[in-house]
Amino acid sequence: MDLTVEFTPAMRLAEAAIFAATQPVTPRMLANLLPEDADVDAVMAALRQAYEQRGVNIAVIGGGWQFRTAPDLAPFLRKVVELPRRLPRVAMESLAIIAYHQPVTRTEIEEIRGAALSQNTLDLLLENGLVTPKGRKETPGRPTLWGTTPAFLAQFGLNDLRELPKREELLIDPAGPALTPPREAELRMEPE
Amino acid sequence: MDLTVEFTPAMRLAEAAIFAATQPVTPRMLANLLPEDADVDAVMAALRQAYEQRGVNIAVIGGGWQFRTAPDLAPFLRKVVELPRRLPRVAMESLAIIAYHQPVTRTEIEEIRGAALSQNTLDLLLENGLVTPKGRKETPGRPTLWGTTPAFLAQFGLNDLRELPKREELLIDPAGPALTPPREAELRMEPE
Amino acid sequence: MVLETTEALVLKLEGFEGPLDLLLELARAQKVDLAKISILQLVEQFLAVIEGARNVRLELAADWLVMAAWLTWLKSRLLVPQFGEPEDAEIAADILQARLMDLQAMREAAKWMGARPQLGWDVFERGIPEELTELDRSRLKLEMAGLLSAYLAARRRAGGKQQYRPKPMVYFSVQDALQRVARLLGSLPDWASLEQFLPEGLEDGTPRRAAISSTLIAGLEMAKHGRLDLRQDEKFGPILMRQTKESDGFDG
Repeated sequence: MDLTVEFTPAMRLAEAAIFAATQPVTPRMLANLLPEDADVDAVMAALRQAYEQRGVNIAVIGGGWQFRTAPDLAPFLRKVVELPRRLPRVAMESLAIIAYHQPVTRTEIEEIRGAALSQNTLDLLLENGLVTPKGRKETPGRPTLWGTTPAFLAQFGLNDLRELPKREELLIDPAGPALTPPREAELRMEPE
Repeated sequence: MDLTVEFTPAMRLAEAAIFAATQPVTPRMLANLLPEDADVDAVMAALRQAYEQRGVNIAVIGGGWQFRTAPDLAPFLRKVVELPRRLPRVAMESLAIIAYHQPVTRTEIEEIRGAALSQNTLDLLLENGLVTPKGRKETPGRPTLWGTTPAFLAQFGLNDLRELPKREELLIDPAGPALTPPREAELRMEPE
Repeated sequence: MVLETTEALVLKLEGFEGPLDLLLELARAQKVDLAKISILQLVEQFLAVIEGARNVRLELAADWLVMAAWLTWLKSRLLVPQFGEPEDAEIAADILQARLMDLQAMREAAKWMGARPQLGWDVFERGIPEELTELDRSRLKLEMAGLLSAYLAARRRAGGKQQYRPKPMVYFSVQDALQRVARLLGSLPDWASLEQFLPEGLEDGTPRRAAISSTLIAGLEMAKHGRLDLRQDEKFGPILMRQTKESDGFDG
């Protein structure tokens, strides 16, 4: 496209003002800025026309002018940055217990963790498709049994639950007095 | 003035990208964005030329391109744009010493100035993000070493620390006229 | 001209940022290239300023006096070079000159920087930047290491709590001992040691000690009811038990 636009000093100033302003520039603000004899409407009409076919346009937003990326280009510029969430510690522990002890009831999870399991935590695991009900236990009250899903395997890059390290390998001294968690490095068995 | 500029789609996209970015856009970023057959240098040369006489120009800052208002419009724009505090002379001198001698300790700065560096001055430079710690000097007391930041380059419109005049150039005639500004910076695609 | 400058400087000594600042000002007043400056002349001017200042008011900041003392030394060496060590004063003069040049260079650099169009004052960035970056927080970040350490933490915590639970009793109880002693008592004709009433296959340590005490309690209980006699001939000696001979009597 061939754009032949004559840029007057007033247009330059309007252009710079709209560019630098931290809020949309109103006709009144521009009238204060431009020389007294300048026709704000005419200046802006010319300026908007000059930017019409360009990568950025002048849009009227909130009663003033501001520069905006041309709508057809925004998709190219839009960068989607993945910022994955982490599971809270409680959820991670519960998930680990379900993975190792499935099928397991909520009460059993609480016994193993030695702490109550909140509905929020269970909901979080359910929402993310990591656990699912696996029938009921034939004991009084018939509590729901929980187990992991294929999505759980996919998240951790496992083909099979048997690829989880054995409990015995992990829990060398499960009832032992050592309460300090082991260093991360010792647990990092999967190359990332 | 009459500007006849043919705006190619690549120029539109580059224009939009640099307009939208909050930081200077590097040649590499642009190369990733533009079609593979686009010549980034040629696109940017044409775009910079298109903006040369306008109210906003394309400056080469800290290794990338950035739109900035034309310096000649500053007196008008200062009326509508919120202005930060200008740095006092002491801060400018200390900043110059850090820029030229980095990485440099506080004691070294004080030796060169022949005067103490006040907490206020250091705070001011830090608040404006112009200097930052760059490790510690392996001498007794391990004092912090200071250096300049990318914001320093942006503040003074520098592409690179090498754009600062050489020390010998500064000493040619201390009482003489101000130094000529450095050549207009050119940014070229660097081979990866 | 130099004298006029000196007099003016005496009055505004506090306007300087320190001795080096004043020295540079004096050097610049010589209007020659710093590289060719006369250090001796400079030193004399500085000392004249300090002397003048001391006439006006006695107190002067320590750094002024330190510099004055050092420059007095330098002056004497420059005027009367010491035989055998002429380079001393020259080196000192060179260092002073280099420092002045360095400070001068930094002054010029600051000036050069100040003359640049500064961001936010002379040139402006886009006032309303557009945020075209989208954050996708839909995915979960899960790592095997995290899963395993969570499992370990849960198990260890629960394991820690288990220590407070009462351990199940697996020891030989008093009830067991009563039955066993009652059963065996008739088959043993005379005094028998307490150990002979213990069950077989006891582990050494706590289980064995528990069984001994249970058996002793059972023996005491039965002795109270007159069903057996207990005897210990010496402290820590073997405890002997036998069936009561006068099982009908009340003198046991």
